[in-house]
Amino acid sequence: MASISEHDTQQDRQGFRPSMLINDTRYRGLTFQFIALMLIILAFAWLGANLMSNLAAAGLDISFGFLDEPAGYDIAFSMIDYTSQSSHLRAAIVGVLNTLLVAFMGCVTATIIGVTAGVLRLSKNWLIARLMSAYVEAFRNVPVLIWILIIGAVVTISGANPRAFLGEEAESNLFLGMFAFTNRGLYAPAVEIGPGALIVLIALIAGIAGAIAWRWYVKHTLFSSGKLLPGWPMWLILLAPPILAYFLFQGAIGLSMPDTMANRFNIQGGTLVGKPLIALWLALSVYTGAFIAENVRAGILSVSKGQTEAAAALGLRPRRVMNLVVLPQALRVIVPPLISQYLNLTKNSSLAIAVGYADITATLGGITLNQTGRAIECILMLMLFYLIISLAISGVMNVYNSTVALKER
Amino acid sequence: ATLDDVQERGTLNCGVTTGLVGFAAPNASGEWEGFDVALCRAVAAAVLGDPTAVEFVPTTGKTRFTALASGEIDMLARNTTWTFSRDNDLGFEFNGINYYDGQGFLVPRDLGVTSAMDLDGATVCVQTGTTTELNLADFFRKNNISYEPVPIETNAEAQQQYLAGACDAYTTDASGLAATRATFEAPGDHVILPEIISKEPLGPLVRHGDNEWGDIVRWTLNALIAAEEYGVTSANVEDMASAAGDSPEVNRLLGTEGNLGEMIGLESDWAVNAISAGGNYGEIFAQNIGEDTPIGLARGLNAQWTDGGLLYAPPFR
Amino acid sequence: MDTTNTVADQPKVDRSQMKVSDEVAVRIENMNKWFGAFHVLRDIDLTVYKGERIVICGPSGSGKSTLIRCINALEEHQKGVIEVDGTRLSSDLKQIDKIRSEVGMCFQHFNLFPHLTILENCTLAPIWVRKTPKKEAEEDAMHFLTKVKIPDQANKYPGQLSGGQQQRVAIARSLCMRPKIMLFDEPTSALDPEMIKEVLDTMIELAEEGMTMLCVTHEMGFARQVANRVIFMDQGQIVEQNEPEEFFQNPKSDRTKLFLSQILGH
Amino acid sequence: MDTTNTVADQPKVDRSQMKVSDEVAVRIENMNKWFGAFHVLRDIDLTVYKGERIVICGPSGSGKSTLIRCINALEEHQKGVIEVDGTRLSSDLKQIDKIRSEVGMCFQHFNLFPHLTILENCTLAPIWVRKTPKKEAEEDAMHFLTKVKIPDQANKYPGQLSGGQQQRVAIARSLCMRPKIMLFDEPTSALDPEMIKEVLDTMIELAEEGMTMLCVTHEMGFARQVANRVIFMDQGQIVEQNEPEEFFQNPKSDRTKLFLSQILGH
Amino acid sequence: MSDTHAQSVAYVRESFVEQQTPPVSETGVVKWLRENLFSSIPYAILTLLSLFVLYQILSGVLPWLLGGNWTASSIRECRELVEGAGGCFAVLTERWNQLLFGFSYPSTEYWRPALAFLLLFVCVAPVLFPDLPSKSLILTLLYPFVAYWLLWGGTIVTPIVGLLGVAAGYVAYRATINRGFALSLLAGVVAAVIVWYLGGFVAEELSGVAALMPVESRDMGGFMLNMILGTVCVSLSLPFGILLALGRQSRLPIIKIICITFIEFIRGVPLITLLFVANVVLAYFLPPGTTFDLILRVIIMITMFASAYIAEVIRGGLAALPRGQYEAADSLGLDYAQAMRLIILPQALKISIPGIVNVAVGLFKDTTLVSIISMFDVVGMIRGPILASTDWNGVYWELYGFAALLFFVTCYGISQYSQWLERKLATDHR
Ligand SMILES: Nc1ncnc2c1ncn2[C@@H]1O[C@H](COP(=O)(O)OP(=O)(O)OP(=O)(O)O)[C@@H](O)[C@H]1O
Ligand SMILES: Nc1ncnc2c1ncn2[C@@H]1O[C@H](COP(=O)(O)OP(=O)(O)OP(=O)(O)O)[C@@H](O)[C@H]1O
Ligand SMILES: [Mg+2]
Ligand SMILES: [Mg+2]
Repeated sequence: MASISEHDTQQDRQGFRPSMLINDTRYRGLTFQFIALMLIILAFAWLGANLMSNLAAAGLDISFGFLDEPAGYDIAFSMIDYTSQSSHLRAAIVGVLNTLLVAFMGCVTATIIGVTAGVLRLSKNWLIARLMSAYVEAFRNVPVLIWILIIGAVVTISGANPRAFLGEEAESNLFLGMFAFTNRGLYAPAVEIGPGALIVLIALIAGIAGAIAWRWYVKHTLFSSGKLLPGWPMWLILLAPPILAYFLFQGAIGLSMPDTMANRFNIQGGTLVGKPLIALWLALSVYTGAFIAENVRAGILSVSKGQTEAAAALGLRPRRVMNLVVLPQALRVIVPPLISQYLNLTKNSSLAIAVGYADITATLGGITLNQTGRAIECILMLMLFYLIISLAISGVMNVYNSTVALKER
Repeated sequence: ATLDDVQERGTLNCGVTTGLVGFAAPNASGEWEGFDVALCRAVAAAVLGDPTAVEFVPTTGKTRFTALASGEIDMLARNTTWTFSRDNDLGFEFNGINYYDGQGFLVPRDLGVTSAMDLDGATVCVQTGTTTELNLADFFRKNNISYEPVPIETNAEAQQQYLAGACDAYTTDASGLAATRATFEAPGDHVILPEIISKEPLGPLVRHGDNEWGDIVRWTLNALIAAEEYGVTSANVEDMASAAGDSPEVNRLLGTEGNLGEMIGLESDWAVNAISAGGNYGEIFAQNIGEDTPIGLARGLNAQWTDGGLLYAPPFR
Repeated sequence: MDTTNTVADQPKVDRSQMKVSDEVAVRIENMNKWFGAFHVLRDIDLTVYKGERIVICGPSGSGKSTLIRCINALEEHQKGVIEVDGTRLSSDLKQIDKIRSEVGMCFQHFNLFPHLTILENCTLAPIWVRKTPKKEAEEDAMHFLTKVKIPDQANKYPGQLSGGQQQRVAIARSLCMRPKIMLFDEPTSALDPEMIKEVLDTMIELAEEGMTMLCVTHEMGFARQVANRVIFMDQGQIVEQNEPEEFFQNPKSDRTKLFLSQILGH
Repeated sequence: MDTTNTVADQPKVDRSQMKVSDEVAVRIENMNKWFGAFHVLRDIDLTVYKGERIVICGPSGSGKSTLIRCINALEEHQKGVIEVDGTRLSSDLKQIDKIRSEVGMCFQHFNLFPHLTILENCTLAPIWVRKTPKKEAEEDAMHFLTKVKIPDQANKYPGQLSGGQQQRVAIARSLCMRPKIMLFDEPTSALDPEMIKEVLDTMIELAEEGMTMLCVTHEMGFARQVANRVIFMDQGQIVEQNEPEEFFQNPKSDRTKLFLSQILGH
Repeated sequence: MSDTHAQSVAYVRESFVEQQTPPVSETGVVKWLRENLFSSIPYAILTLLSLFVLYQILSGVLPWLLGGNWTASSIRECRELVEGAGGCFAVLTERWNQLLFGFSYPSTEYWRPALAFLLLFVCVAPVLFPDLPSKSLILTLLYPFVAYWLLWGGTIVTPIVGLLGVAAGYVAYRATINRGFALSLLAGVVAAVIVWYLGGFVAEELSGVAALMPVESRDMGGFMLNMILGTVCVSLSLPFGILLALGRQSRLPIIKIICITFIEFIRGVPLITLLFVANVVLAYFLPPGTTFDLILRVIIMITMFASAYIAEVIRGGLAALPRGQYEAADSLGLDYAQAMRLIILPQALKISIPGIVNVAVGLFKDTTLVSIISMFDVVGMIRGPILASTDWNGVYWELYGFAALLFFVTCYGISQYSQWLERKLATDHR
């Protein structure tokens, strides 16, 4: 159908008639759009007017001044300095960081779980395939909130009480003298940076760089001289330098062990990965993992049998077929839904408060909202935050999609 | 005005908590009961003459204020602490205090803790969205000791965490602690620490700007308190209201003398209805949270001023 | 549609150039294959000599594709012997590898790798299977791409090429592995008429160079012109085989007659 | 591919029956069209008289489809005049509607509506556009379905028909709107060879009845037999037009010659 | 010809080989085990490992399940009876009605939601199974009215008036359809509204006719609430989703932008924030004095949420249709509304059904989030009244397990159906 044209020169010499507003393809669209715009503006005006009169009636106003006031509450887990005297804004930032942290960790593990389960679900091993199907179906068909609650409870009962580790005659000892898994979270040594730390760090980076270089070199020799070198030296190159450096520069990186003597309630010192974080992280990972497993499976199945056959007919071995032909193609199918699963995971992390994790919904949209009563402001900011995240993620997705899009005629 | 709305509607919309045994919770057959619920019923009885004409609207810490501000509920009777900012900044009107509370700590007995000062380094479960969180932060800051807060949404989950040992102590209003402990398998294994770290005057509240309605709620509460003081109970209120007695104060209260009811726009027997709905303050207390109930709260601060408590109803004249 | 005209217009292919040796390239003996309970290939006996150009035809579902896929071990046969260039096909991976690197295959739907450029498609197997250095593999690939007349498309992606071009790339890709035998499974049936010719031309050229070819096709013009044997299959069996002239002019079996009348007649 | 044989086998079409009147059916004057910055159609001038059968041919991408889609207002042209049966194409919806109800169109891929039965396909437009009562529309549809020789398929769904049958249904569907002009865009090119004939036959019949037809096709047999004018397009322009005999035997332009050699030659 | 091998040429088969049975090589259990469980050493290890995990899980869960108690009246009594081994499933028996219907639905009326639930299956079937005669779609059309009457009670006149309104609207629409789509749509809406308006009085007059005990929305609870929210919101979101999808495909930039903004906004925020809006701020945006039900506000928000997702699914369906369908419709002279209604949407919707079902499943699961805004759906019942009660305080696994099972059965059923449908559509796309 025709639309408004730019080149039009001679079609319309006759004058304008009102009926053309509906009958003429050039004006029809404008008419409809105008009506739609008016309706939208009216709707917003109506909502706005209601808001104003309601606020006026209740003697309230919209202001973000409360963000500067001291929050007054403590947050158990924060990645930046925070005390109850910090402002509501800072509390919100703590929440943002916590959301991002759990979302990031969740995405990483969910991917690992999902890819493993998805691949295993296609395996020829009947039992494994069935188990993986059971896992996928169980998690996909039960609400995430119930899973978060159940997994929160599981984590709570499966850890020991930290008191069991405390005192002179403790009932349990730290695992390797360093780790304790309790119902309050995982106690682990904290890293303390000593004088030689930089060197160890450099060695670590060198190891990584070396490993990458080895992979490149393997490929290069294959391409240049047709010799295929083994892959295992990569691990040697990766691990040797940092380990050597660590032992050569004793005390470069110290570990501060969890202390079981300091206090009658809790293990002190070290780092504590809190139970709420663990529970939420776990719940989101396995839940989203089930969805990712389906995506992975669909992605692999989407590569047509013809591709595998063609590769096999060329003499490629099954593993090479997987790496060179199937995976690169499957990834194009897998990645877009994978990214929207990441988005879902991030959005689902807003249920954090169900296990007591202080994410943005719990701080800004929960405690701050309660304490200040600034519902409109808080929820507006909350939505804005999630909106920004999701726009950012879908931006990344669009970029990815356009870079990997198969070239077509 | 709210009064007209309520009368026209024929029911009172009363905001309560989503479930705190003893204060407001649906029982096994689905009826709401509890200390706060009784106040709602009393107001309904006073206004509509029917204590069952109440629609209970469960609210969370988050939603209670909006529900009230937007007119979804006519009054909020949900152990809400009367604070300066709520009264002024949020634009509400507190209509008195039906329970004088304070925040306390519940700890397992075998922990050997006897004072809140001993809780340095402890993990503390706290229900989010209440003043408790703020008091807790203030208390530890003031005493310069550290703690780990575990924010929890519902009382039931807090209890689960506490019992599973995920936190060393559970803090909320002392009344709530008692109510919670009452549901434990072995309540004796847990102690409520002596420190009360805050003042928590709990009371009903209504929207700013409708003083007539506010007065009705305020004076219904006062009527219940006064009734206890004057010995009017649900058992004898009918008798006493049938004819004017010797106490002019009681007569005015029960409408056999004067026109107090008219002054607040209600029938003259408004207080009679309110009292017969669930009894006077003492009866309500005893029935829902008193020492003979599983909650087992002593009157303490909530005794009549004549008994050394803080309850002091202004005169009915 | 009749395509005899198509080829007739061309300068005659010089058949004398295409020599057939006495060495056996493929030997199939009493081969049987089942899909589940379905007996697809029944008692197949077939010997292909080096340099032969064999066209296989037959109604749909008669097992033509399955037969040539068995030769390449893309399908497993359950009974009988398949020997390619002296190597007997068994479940031994090494032997399968050996056979696959000697047998090239072109599919109906080309099956180019859409994520790789034309050049990469052609060099992938030489590099990873033959371990040819990349440079060499690329030169080689360009050689064969030139041969199929699309050297200038080397850096495009398959999706950017027409069907005929894609099929020619597929042929070049197989040739890069220097196969001794080429299998074609209806290489032109997914193509538009204009493109059929360019692919057939490429195949004719290949035949002229003496490549041993087994080709499932319904292009009877091609069969007449290039094949030295036409095999007719029906219901999993080889029903008739003969030189093309004889096959087309004097089909012996009734089924063959019926089939030929259908395919040439309309 | 050459299909002269196909039609040659038929009894000769009686051309004398097909009369061309003096009335103008379609008038295109100095028409230009751009896709973005790409100039697809350049200064097209074409007058079609009632009863004419015009075949348009030309290399792929030369703008044949675009030209006939412009006539039907499926594409908008940016310059020049298109007049169908006296109605000038403008952006006025009423006029577009009028023209579309007078012009029938058949596509390469039939574009039948797969969720409707054959009969429903045919009655849809008469009922909703022409507001014909359903009963009448169905009788009408059966009439045309009989004409294209598939009345017995009326209650099947398009997916259950062969390609040739589908294309004939598509023709019948257009006819149900009693168009004055029929446009065909490569009606046979998506069909298997066996089915081309049945569709061409239908079209020939239509031509014999005096329908004005514009047909993009590469079926040169059809062009020779039916068309009274053949138009050759290249790069968005009409390069040559002539009577079929002349056009095929004495092409004037070099491009035409080249094209004809390609299309008839292989 | 010299270049052929005489001996190999000119072969004609005389006797044809019949179908033979496959060689009886290795069939049976041993072969199955070897192929499916122990085909290689890593696989064998994996098999053993998963057997071990399976054993661990079963040995933990089975005694708990089998040794459970179903009759005790409180957790204390139950704990004594099971002695630590089994689960306290007694909570399910005792609170069964509350879990399913919430705590304030009148207990004498439980048959109503149960019946509505059963009818749901009967009446949705015509939509779900394309093979059923299309006449049975009438059942589906009637269902909302019947279900409304059953669940909310009141006089039957109300739903009948509703139905009459729809019927009147349809008649008016059909009668004027020749005047153009927009006009006839308007006529339909006007007719429906008139009937509803007049019917309102009638319904008030006849409020006693065939009246069921009226039940307030806020008394809906338990799993019933999840079902209500799920079905109502999905059905409502379909038309909105279609409009949004069409809007998003539109060539009119402003309409397109409006639709994209709406869709992307809704999809960008978690449902829980929308529920907060329903619960906490929506009231500020409505005219002073309108207090509408929380459940209604929640339905509005969830419907908005679902429409955005359904719009995306339908957009996929629209995009999957070949352009030829649009062009064929255009060239036959159908206008936009006709082309959409008669040609495009029927096909696009059919393609989209599996996607829509997926959205529906997701949405149904998400209805549990209403528990966070103090509504007593099944999770809300558990987290609120049941766990808070003195009797059952501390029974987590049994309750959450039960809720999980409820959802699993429903959602798994639906998703199996959608897979079945997907396969069916894949094979018989005619
Ligand atoms: N993987 C498979 N599993 C089961 N049956 C199969 C499989 N592949 C093919 N078949 C069946 O085997 C028979 C022969 O198939 P094949 O593809 O070899 O036929 P064809 O002669 O190549 O036919 P066409 O000309 O259609 O390609 C057919 O009936 C087919 O349905
Ligand atoms: N919608 C479109 N947008 C942009 N370019 C287009 C569009 N449709 C067609 N074109 C271009 O316009 C030119 C003419 O296309 P058209 O389809 O008319 O060619 P044709 O002569 O019908 O070719 P064919 O024989 O392949 O059908 C081509 O270069 C094509 O790429
Ligand atoms: Mg085949
Ligand atoms: Mg074209």
